Amino acid sequence: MKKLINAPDDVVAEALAGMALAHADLIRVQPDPLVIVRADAPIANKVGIISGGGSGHEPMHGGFVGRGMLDAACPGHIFTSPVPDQMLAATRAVDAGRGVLQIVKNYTGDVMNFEMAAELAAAEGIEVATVITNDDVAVENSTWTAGRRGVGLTVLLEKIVGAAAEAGADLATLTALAQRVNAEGRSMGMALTSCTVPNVGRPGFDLPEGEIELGIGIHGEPGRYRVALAPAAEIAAMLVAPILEDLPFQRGDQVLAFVNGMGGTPLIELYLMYRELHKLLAARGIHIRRQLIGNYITSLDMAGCSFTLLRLDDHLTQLWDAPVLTPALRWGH
Amino acid sequence: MKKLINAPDDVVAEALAGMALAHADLIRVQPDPLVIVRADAPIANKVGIISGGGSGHEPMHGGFVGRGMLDAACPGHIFTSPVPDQMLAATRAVDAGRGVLQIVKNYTGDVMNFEMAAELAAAEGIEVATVITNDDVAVENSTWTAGRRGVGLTVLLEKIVGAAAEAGADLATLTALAQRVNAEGRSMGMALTSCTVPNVGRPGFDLPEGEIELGIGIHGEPGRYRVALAPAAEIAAMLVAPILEDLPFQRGDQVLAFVNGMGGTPLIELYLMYRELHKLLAARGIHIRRQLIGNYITSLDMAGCSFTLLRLDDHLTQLWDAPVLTPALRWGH
Amino acid sequence: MELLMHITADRIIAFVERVATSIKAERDYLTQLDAAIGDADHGLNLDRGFSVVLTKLPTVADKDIGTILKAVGTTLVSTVGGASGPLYGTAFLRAGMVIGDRQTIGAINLIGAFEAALEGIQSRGKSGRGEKTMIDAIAPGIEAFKAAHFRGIDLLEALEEGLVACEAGMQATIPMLATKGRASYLGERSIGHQDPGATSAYLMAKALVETVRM
Amino acid sequence: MELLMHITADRIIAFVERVATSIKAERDYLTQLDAAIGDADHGLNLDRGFSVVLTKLPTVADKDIGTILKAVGTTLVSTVGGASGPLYGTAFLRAGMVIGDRQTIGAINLIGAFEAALEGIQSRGKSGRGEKTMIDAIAPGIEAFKAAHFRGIDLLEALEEGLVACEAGMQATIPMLATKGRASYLGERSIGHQDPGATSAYLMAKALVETVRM
Ligand SMILES: Nc1ncnc2c1ncn2[C@@H]1O[C@H](COP(=O)(O)OP(=O)(O)O)[C@@H](O)[C@H]1O
Ligand SMILES: Nc1ncnc2c1ncn2[C@@H]1O[C@H](COP(=O)(O)OP(=O)(O)O)[C@@H](O)[C@H]1O
Ligand SMILES: [Mg+2]
Ligand SMILES: [Mg+2]
Ligand SMILES: [Mg+2]
Ligand SMILES: [Mg+2]
Repeated sequence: MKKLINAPDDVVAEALAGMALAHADLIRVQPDPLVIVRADAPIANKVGIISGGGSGHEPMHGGFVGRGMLDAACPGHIFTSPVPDQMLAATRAVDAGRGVLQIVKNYTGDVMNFEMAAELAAAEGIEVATVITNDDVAVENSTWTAGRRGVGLTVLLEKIVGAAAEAGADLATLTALAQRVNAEGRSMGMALTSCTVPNVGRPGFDLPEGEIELGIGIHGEPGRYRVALAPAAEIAAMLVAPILEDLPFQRGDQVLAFVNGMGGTPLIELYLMYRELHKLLAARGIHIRRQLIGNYITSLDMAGCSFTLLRLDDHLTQLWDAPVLTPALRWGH
Repeated sequence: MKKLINAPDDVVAEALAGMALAHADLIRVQPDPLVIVRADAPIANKVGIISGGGSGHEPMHGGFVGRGMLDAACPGHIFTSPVPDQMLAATRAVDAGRGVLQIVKNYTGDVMNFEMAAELAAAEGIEVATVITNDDVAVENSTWTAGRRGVGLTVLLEKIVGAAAEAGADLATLTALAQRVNAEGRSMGMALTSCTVPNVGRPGFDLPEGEIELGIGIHGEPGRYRVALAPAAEIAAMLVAPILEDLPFQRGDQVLAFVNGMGGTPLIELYLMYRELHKLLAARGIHIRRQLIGNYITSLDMAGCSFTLLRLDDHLTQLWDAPVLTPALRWGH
Repeated sequence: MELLMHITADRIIAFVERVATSIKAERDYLTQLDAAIGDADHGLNLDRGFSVVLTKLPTVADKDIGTILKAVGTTLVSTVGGASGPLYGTAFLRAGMVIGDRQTIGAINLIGAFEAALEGIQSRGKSGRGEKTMIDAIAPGIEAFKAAHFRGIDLLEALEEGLVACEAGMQATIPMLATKGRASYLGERSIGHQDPGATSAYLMAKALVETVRM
Repeated sequence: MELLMHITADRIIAFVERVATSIKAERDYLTQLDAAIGDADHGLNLDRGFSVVLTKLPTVADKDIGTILKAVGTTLVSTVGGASGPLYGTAFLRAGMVIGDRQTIGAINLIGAFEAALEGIQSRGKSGRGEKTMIDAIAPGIEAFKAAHFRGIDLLEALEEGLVACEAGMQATIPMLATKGRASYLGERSIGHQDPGATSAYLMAKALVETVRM
C-alpha cells in the first residue's frame, strides 16, 4: 500500500485536522464526537441540514459544509457509517429551533445509525426529518436487497436542498424538496481499479488488466458485473443506458449531468467521458442544462467514474445556481 | 493500461471537446491550431495573458482560462509542448492592442516554441512579453541543467497576474509582477507511482512498492532521488526543507501554501499532507495566510503530491483574493 | 462436581473480555470475509468497539448483569458504526434490559436475554432468517439452546448444543443469496461467501461457551 | 559506373520519405529511449511531424531543393512540438535557406546546408557539444563528412564516413551527463542512457546515406 499517510488508524482524524486548518473561515471540526460544523452555526431562523457517512469519499461530505449547503457533516471511519453520538452532536450544533433535516445515503449502517440519532434528538425535543438517497440503478431489484444505494445524487441533493434552506424554507418544504430531487435523479458507476482501505493494506478486490467492474458502489465493494475493458464511448453507453431507462428520462428533458471521478481518475479522462455522455444524451434529445465534472464523491484511490443525471426544472435550476461557499463547491458569492 | 479513453491519439482532442461542451459560458475551443480561448476574448483595454504546455496536467492550463486568470491556453500533445502556431493563434485571439504576456514553464521545448511564436507575433506588430516560471527546487544546480523547471507556482502566478490584468495593469507592470511572483515562490514534488502516457501504454518508470521518487517534475520523468516509502510527516519534511532553504523563507513570513495532487492522489491524503505542512511551517514561525489544496497541476494518473510556497504581501494577497471565474478555480463572483 | 446452573456477573465480565480478545484475534479474518462481499471493515469495526468496551468494563465491574450488558451495548453503539454497531449494540442493550439488576442468571434468563437480543436485531435491521446475516447464526443457536434446555440438560451442555447449531448456521450462510446489508448489492455474486456478521456472532457464542466451561 | 557528384531534388524527396519511414519504424524505440531520461514522447513527436510532412511533400514535389527543405522545416515546427520540433524544424529551414532555389546540389552545398542546420540547432537550443543531445551525433558526423570530402573522395563514401562518425557520436552520448533538455533534470541519473535526439539524428543521417546509395 502506497499512500501519503502516517498510521492507518489516524488517517481520518489527521485529514480532518488538515481541513479544519485550511478552511477555518468556513468550517470548524468538533472532536469527540467528531463533527464538521459550519463556522457560523447555528444560523438563526434556518433549518439545519446535516449529512454524514463513512470517510474515504472526500470531498463528500465535509467539503460540502458551508454557506448554501450543509450545516454539519458526520464523518465515520473509512467506509464505516458514523455513530449516533456524532449525528446527535451535529443536530444539537446546528438546530436553531426550526428543526434539522438528515440527508442519509441508503446503506443499512447509515440508515440505522441516523435512525438511532433521530430517536435521541427527538427525545431532546429537536424536530428531525430524514431523507434517504437511493439513486444507484446498479442495484436492480430492491425487493431483494437493502434497497438501492445512495451515491452521486447525494452531492446534487445537498447543494439544492442547502440552497433552499439558506433561502428560509421550512423543514416540511425541505423534506419534500429532498424527496423530489431523490425521485428525479439516477446514477451508475464503474471501476477501472479497486481501492485500498488504509487499515486493510491491500485492494478490496482484484481487477485484472483487461477487466472493469460495472455497477460499483462507493465503498470499494465489487460491482454487479465484470466486463472487458472497453473504449470510453462503450463504457459511457453502459453507464447511461440503465440510468435513462430507469426513471425513465424522456426526449426533451433538461438535466443536470454529473460526471464524477472515483478519486484516482484524472480530470482529463472525466472531461473525455463528459463528451461521451453529452453525445449519448444529445442523440436521445435530452438537453444538459447544467453540469458538474470532477472528483466529488470518491472511493479513496479507486480509478473509475460515475454518471448521475438529475431532471431539472426552473426551480431546481435556480437552487443549483444559488450561491454556495464550501471547501469543495463555491460559486456565486 | 486502464484508462477512460478511446484511441490514445484522440485523448487530448476529445477531452478538450468535453471541456468546451461543459464550459461554453467561460471558454471556447478553437481547432487547428488548437487553442482554448476565454469566451469573451479579446477584452477591450486588457493585456492578454496566455499560457500553455503539454497536456496531461489538467486542469492546468485550460481549466484556468476565464475571467480573472488566463485569456487563452495552448494545449500540446500529452507532455509535449505546443507548437508556435498555437501560441500565435492564441496571441491573435486575445490581443486587444495592449499587448500579450506569455507565461511559460521552463522546459526547453516550451521555451523554444513560445520563443518562435513571440518572434512571429512581433513580426505581425503585436507586443509580446514572456515570463518563464522556474520554481522547482529539485533541480539543484542550474548551471548544469536547462535550469529549474516550472511547476506548481505557475498556477498561483497565473491567478495573481490574471487578477492584475483584469484590473487594467499594463504589459510592463504585469511582466514585472510575474517576475516577482516567480522570484518569491518555490516548489518540490514527489511520486508514489509513475504515470502512463496513453500512447506509450505502460508506466514511465518502475517504482516498487516500498519506494518513492523525490524531486519529480510533472512529466512522468523519474525524480532526483529514490528513497524508501515513509510516513506522511517525513515525506512532508523532505519536501519542505529544500523549499525553505532555497529562497530562503524566514520566520515571520506570510505565505500562500499550495498542496497539489499529481492526479491519482485523493483529497483525503492531500488534506493530511496539508496538516503536516502546516505543522512544519508553524514550527518555523512561518504563517500560512492563504492556501490551495487539490489536484491542479497533475501528471496524468500519477499518485503523489507537491508543495509550493509563495511569500505573500498585502498586494499579492489582494490579487489572490480577487474574483476568478474559470472551469477549475472560481470564487468571489 | 456440581452441575452448573448459574452465571454470575463476574463471569459476564469475563465473557465480554473473551469476546474482545477473540474479535481482536480474528479481526483480519472478519475483515477479509467482509472484503469479499462487503466493504472490508467488519473486523476493524468490532475490534474498535470492543477495545473501548474493555476500557469501560472497570466502571461496571461491581455492577449487576443488566448494567454491565447495557454498558457494553451503549459503548458498541457509540463506537462501532456501520451496520454491526447498531445491531450488536441494540442486542446487548435489549439483553441488559431484560436481565435487569440480577447478579446471577440461569438458563431461563439467558433464553429471555437471547430472544430480546435477537428481536432487537431484527427490528433494528428489518431483517429475518435466510437473508445471509448474523441472524442466520444467532437464531438457530438460540433455538438449539432452548430445545436442549427444555430437554433438561445442564446449562453448559445446552450452550454447547446451541454453539453447534450456531456454527452450522454460520456455515449455512455460504450458499445463501444476501438480501440485507451491503452484500445484497452483489446479487448472485454474494453466493459462495460466508457472512462476516454471522461469523462474528459465532465467535461471541463460542466465547460464551468457553467462559461458562472454565 | 559514373562517380556520384550530385543530388537532385527528387532524391531529396526520397530522402525525406525514407526519414519518415525510418522514424515510424523506430518510433517506439525512440520513445523508449526518451522514457529512460525524458518524458517518453520523442518517437511520437517525430512520427507525428514526419507523417504530416509526407502529406505535404506532393505540394513541393516539383519545386527546388530549398523550397522542399523549408516546407519540411515549417511542417516540423508546426506539428512536432517539444524540444525536437523547433530544433529539427529550424535545422531544415536553415538548410533550405542556404541551398535556395537549386535543383541539384553537390558536396559543397551539402556542407553549407549541414553547417547552417547545426548552427540553427545550437542557437535555438543554446547548446553545444558534450551536453548529451542530438548535437553530439550531428556535429562529429558533419566534421567527418567534411574531412572525407576534402580528402577528395566520392560523395557517397564521404557521407558514409560521416555516418560512421555520427553513429559513434550517438553512442558516445551514453556515458554523458546531460546538461540540456529534460534529461538534465535527472543529474547523475542521466548517465548510462543513449540520448533519443542523438538517435533520431543518426536515423536521419542513415536515411540520407541510403538514399544516395540507391
Ligand atoms: N439488516 C441487517 N440485519 C441483520 N444483520 C445485518 C443487516 N445488515 C447487515 N447485517 C450484518 O452486518 C454485517 C456487516 O457489518 P459491518 O461490516 O460491520 O457493517 P457495514 O456493512 O456497514 O460495513 C453483515 O455481515 C451482516 O451479518
Ligand atoms: N537545448 C537543446 N539543444 C539541442 N538538443 C536538445 C536540446 N534540448 C533537447 N534536445 C534534444 O531533444 C531531444 C528530446 O526531444 P523530444 O523528446 O521530442 O522533446 P521534449 O524533451 O520536449 O519531450 C533530446 O533527446 C535532445 O537530443
Ligand atoms: Mg462499513
Ligand atoms: Mg515532451
Ligand atoms: Mg462492512
Ligand atoms: Mg521527450
